[in-house]
Amino acid sequence: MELTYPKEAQDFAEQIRAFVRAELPAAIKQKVLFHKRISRDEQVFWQRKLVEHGYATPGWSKEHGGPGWDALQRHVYDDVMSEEAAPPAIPFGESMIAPVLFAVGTPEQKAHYLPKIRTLEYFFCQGFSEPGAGSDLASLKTRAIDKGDHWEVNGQKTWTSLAQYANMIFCLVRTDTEAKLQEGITMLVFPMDLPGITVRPIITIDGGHSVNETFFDNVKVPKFGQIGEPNKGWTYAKLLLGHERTSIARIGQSKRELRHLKALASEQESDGTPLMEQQAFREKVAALEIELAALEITALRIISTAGKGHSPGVEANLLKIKGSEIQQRLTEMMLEAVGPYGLPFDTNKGLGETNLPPIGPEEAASLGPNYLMTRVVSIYGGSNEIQRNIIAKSLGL
Amino acid sequence: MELTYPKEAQDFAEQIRAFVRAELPAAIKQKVLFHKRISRDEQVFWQRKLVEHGYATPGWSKEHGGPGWDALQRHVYDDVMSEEAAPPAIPFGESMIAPVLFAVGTPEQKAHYLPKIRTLEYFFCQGFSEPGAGSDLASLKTRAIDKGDHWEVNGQKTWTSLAQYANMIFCLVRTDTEAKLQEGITMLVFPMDLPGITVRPIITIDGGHSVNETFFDNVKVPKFGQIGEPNKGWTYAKLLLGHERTSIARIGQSKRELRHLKALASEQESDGTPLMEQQAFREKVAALEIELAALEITALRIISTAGKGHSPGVEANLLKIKGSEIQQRLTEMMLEAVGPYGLPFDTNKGLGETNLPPIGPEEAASLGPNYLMTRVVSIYGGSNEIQRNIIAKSLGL
Amino acid sequence: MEFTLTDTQQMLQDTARRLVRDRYGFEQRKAVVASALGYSAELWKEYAELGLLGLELDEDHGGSGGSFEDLAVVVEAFGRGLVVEPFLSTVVLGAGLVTRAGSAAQKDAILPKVAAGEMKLALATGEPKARYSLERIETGAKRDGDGYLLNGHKAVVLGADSADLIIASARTAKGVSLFLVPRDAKGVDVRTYPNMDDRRAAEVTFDNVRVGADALLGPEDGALLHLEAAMDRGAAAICCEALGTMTVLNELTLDYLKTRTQFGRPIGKFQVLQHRMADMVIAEQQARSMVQLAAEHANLDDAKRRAQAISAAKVQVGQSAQIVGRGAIQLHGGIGLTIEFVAGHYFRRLTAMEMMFGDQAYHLKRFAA
Amino acid sequence: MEFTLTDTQQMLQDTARRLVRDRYGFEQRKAVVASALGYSAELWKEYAELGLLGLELDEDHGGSGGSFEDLAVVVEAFGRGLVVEPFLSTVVLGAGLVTRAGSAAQKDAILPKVAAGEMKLALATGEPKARYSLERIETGAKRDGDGYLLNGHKAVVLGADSADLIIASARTAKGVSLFLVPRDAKGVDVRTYPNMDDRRAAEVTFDNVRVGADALLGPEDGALLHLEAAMDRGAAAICCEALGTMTVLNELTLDYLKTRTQFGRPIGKFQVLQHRMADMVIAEQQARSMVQLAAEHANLDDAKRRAQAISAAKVQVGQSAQIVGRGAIQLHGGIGLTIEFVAGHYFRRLTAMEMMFGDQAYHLKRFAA
Repeated sequence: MELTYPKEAQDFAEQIRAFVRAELPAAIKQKVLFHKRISRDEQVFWQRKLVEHGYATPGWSKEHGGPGWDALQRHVYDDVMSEEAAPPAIPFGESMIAPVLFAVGTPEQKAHYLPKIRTLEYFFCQGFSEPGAGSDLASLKTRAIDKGDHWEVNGQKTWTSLAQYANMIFCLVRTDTEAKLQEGITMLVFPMDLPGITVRPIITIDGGHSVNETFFDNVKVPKFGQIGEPNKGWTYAKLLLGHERTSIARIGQSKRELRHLKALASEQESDGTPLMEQQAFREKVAALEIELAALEITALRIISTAGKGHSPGVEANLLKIKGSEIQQRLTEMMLEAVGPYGLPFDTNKGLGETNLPPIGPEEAASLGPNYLMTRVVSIYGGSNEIQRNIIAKSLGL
Repeated sequence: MELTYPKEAQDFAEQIRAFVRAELPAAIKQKVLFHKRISRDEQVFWQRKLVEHGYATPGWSKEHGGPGWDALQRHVYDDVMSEEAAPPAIPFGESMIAPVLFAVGTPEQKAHYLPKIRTLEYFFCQGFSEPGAGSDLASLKTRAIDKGDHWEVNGQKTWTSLAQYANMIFCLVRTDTEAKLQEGITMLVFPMDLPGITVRPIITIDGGHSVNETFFDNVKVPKFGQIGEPNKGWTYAKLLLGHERTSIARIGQSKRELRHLKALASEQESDGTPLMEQQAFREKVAALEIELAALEITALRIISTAGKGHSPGVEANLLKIKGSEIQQRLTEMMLEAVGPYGLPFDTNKGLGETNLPPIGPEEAASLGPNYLMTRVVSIYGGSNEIQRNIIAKSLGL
Repeated sequence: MEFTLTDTQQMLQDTARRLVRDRYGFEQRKAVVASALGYSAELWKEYAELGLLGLELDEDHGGSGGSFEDLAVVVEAFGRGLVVEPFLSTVVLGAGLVTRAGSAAQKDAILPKVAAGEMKLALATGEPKARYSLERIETGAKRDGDGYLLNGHKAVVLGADSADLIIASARTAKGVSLFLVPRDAKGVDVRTYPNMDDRRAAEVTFDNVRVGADALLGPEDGALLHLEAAMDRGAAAICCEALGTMTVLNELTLDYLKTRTQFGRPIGKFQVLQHRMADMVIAEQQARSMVQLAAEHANLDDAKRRAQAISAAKVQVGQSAQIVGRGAIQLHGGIGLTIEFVAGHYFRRLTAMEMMFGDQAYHLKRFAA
Repeated sequence: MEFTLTDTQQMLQDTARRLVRDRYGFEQRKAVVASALGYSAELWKEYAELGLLGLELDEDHGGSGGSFEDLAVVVEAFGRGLVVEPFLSTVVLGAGLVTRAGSAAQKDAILPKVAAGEMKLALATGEPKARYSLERIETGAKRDGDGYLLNGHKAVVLGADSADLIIASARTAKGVSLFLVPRDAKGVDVRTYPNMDDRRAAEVTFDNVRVGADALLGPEDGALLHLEAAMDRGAAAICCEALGTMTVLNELTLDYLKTRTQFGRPIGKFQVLQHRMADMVIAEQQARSMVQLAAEHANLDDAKRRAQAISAAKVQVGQSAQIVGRGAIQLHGGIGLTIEFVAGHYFRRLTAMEMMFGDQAYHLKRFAA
């Protein structure tokens, strides 16, 4: 079911739609639709297009070089972009470190970083998790010692997404080992080509390479890269993760995937009729569609009542939990839809690296890997268990 | 689906079936089928029949006056009794306090209590829970003080099922207030007509009266009623609750209810065809049937491998958890099956106390109350949360 | 979509909530339910005086010309208090149907009295074999001179006990028609009983009940569209009401988790219970969103879009009500199942609402159609 | 039902488990999977020597006349080690079908070689549009002199890469028939790929493949009953295998909960994770029960009762596999999704098994039919 937007929002949507349809190369669109990996070049290419037409960094105010849209416009933007299968923006720069810079960056830092983030000249990755610090992020051990004009960093980060593409990283590092865990952490930003940084790929069970281990061996980080005050990094990280949780619901993407699922199930035959005509499957899709509609309205409701005394904490956690559950259910049902053709697992094909003809329906190739990797959405960005802990806490439990 | 028993077990089943069909009055059978309350007189009548034909106290060894059946026979007995809608035995005497007496009762206690339990001349109720001691049973406060030839009991029990029918109670009472919680508890057995005992009904949201509050005001309990050693009551209670948990799965009952559900759904029309012919409903029933079959085989498996080094703890908890979940799903679906006729809530009708013609299909009247009260099966006998805690503990977590 | 209350709505909410708080305490409600009438005539008069009964009606008919969204605010508040007065049958179903399908004369005769609290209505559509269908009915209306003769059995008719006028659906020559039947007409039998949620309903039988030509409400043979609209309004109202009910039940449960102690601490300190409570709050939020959708679509003329929105809402609200209702009972333990404690009554109403105007299976099928 | 292992079964279990433990470690398996062949020819020879390939076959054909329950014990152990050798395609499907439908000559020609590890088989039934149906196939076999000409496309044929002989279903004049097609026959094309669980499968196309009259396996036009029996055996074997896989995955997860620390304690101290683990163990136990049922019914001649038992088992095992698989990944966190850690491989196999021989939806519908 489609929700109706107010007239102005509809016009806005049409304007964005027209832009994407005119500018997005079919090959990139196809990759997004078929869950294939977008290359660094393609990502940068698209970002430049967005910049050129004033559609980049939708969450940024005009002051920082963004379009200064309100929350509904941002929602509509995300909705249309997802519907049209534009590559999702890389969040690390524009949606994660940028808001921290807005809040506590120096004028010099803002002037230096923000324009380059906007164009993706600075392609960021995130250095938070460590082998021993997952859900318990505050127990991180990567150490930074104040050397006057620079911080000397030693340690190891893990799950650094797209570190192989990135030329910049923001990191949480321990700068005070005496203080309480949360109070001895500093946030640093620095280039990935500093001497002493090593990136080692982590291959995941979909056969893909999107995460890495990142090692720091006496890396000298100039003081310019220190964000806000030393030992306040935990506060900044919470600010940043709050941002991640709302966008992580991926409502627009799920709406696109739902359409994709319906199309797929209409093409697949089961007992001589399209799978989509089978009552049991149809009702499973319907149940999911209803839950997604409820989530979208919830998101719109949060947008509309933000700052009116409601508790945005619980609501952001809710979006993360339900959003991730819906994403997972969609991948489950898409895999179910293709039946035995979900089995072939030519990891090269799945990731769009070769040009052999597909095995089975073209859409099928990526659905297995996609199902497997989408288990991560209830783990990353604060696991769903952590999200429920937070909700319980804000309920006073 | 029906599982097949070995030949001897089949013969055994037929023998029991023939007995029940010959002896069980239609009016009582109808009450069981329609979830109506069995009166005290009916319960006693049926128990006497069982005694007369050698079918009473199926879990008791010959030594104690029982039939001395093996575990498979007991399973078959329960299966057939449930299928034929015989009234379930009152567990408090024969399945709860009796096993404790077997284990730690004096010869005099056994000689006195067991025969009367067997005939239901002693109709027991259970005095465990207290207003402040539910899941945390060990925190119970009902106090008993040693007065030489008797214990003097003061305090309050709650959720005393069928106390209004009972003439005997077994109780956990605190006899040492200095010791650790679990180590200051004693188990007592005594008549309900002792001076100082007051029973106050608790009416539940089905409109029924099956539980009570029981108050003790200077009740003098003769020492003969003390079970085992003083301050060891907790150990005996655990033994007793372990027995409850396996029978609490109510597999036979659920099998009967599943048949009932199918019959009901075959009579109910939806869009001009029987509800049972609607694919969605049919598959929901099928899913439940499969889960129940799995549970029955699990129970048979536990029976067959008992004492062979497996951990019966986890398995009893499993039976309780899945058994109660299945019971609840059955009541949900039966209520769903009758549609709007689940709404009328004439509590008199629901409990079989009047003789007015029913509103809607006769089966419908009890389904609302039955749904509501069956929520209790995941609460009582150690809530399902407690059961999972126990499983986790036995897994070493 | 509009997520903030208008000034009128804010006022209505304050009024209705205050009323529920002051006049619908546990003991007060118990007395009302136990009374011979089964509802409070006094409160009904107050609802009229406060303008709640005519909220949606034209000013010409003694109403204030409000929207369904205005009504929704009141119904949600009523859900918070488990109000038992026949608001749903009279205002949402009955008056809504007369407004939509009635002739000018019928409107003039009925609506001002409804607004003034002087007439109560009931809608009799269900039948023993109809389940949730509006079409599969056997009650018949035969032409009889210039009037009709009605025969049949209507099942679980909400508010029939208190209604002055029953709107009954019946088969006519080529379809289904609606008739206004005075409750005291000859041949009308009303067997009253309480529903699970303490509201009253009845089995209504028509035995050669004669009504005049002016009893026909809307076109002969053409009632189905109107009936569908009425049932969608009913389902939407139930969604609003369920939201109020589950909100309070969540409050009760949260409070219980904080105050009940076991193992030396509030049970709300146990992580498993915390997460279950979190899921109950999420369920409430998801329901709230769909209630919004339902309220906006309840009076829509586009039957297809309306049906989709209402069915989606009823499925989500039903789902949420189960998560909240069953969760609340589990977290309360035994106390939640006793008649002397408030939570069980909220659970009963949520359970009842699932069976009203189509259950989840019905609406999921309708949505997917 | 028989819940205790016979002496033979106990011995088989010991043998198979020891083999898996000693020869199928994580690194050993990785090497096998990465090899050109995609399985270990050496191990295949060992299976033959240990009598595992001929377990169910007559002694006349080099087997030991065991039951499906004997086989089940081996397959479960293979599931514990994620064994990739084409046991399922050769022994369970291929040899099972030849035993059931083959002529004496065919049995003599094929079965002793299978038992000796000298011949591998594959069953080609699925097609691009067939989904899980055995009937809705388009591959055709036309009479051609005293033989047949085969044309068509078989999808996701397990073990076709390694098979010497492919048993293919094809439409004949009045029904479906089975044919023995040498993999190297002219016109046979085999495009091999790994499945999600590292076992290999292939798209097999027949382009005017000529086979003789002796290639017909079982009656012309009458293969469906045999095919159904074979697929039920396959589904039953998958259930056994999944049980082994989920048992180990539960062991891995339990171990992880005890050793991984966060917030200063093992994560297994968190109640929510404890309860999830409890549910995973319950799911394993429920699966174990249904595997028993499936193994007992796998070779039953009564097709209706067999189908019911197998479908019930496949639904329960599928359900359990999802609870265990998804739970294991969630409890492991990111590490469970990396290729260098063992848990993710178990998850992949459980995921793959859902899609083999009918998924839950397929079997639930079949059970309810």
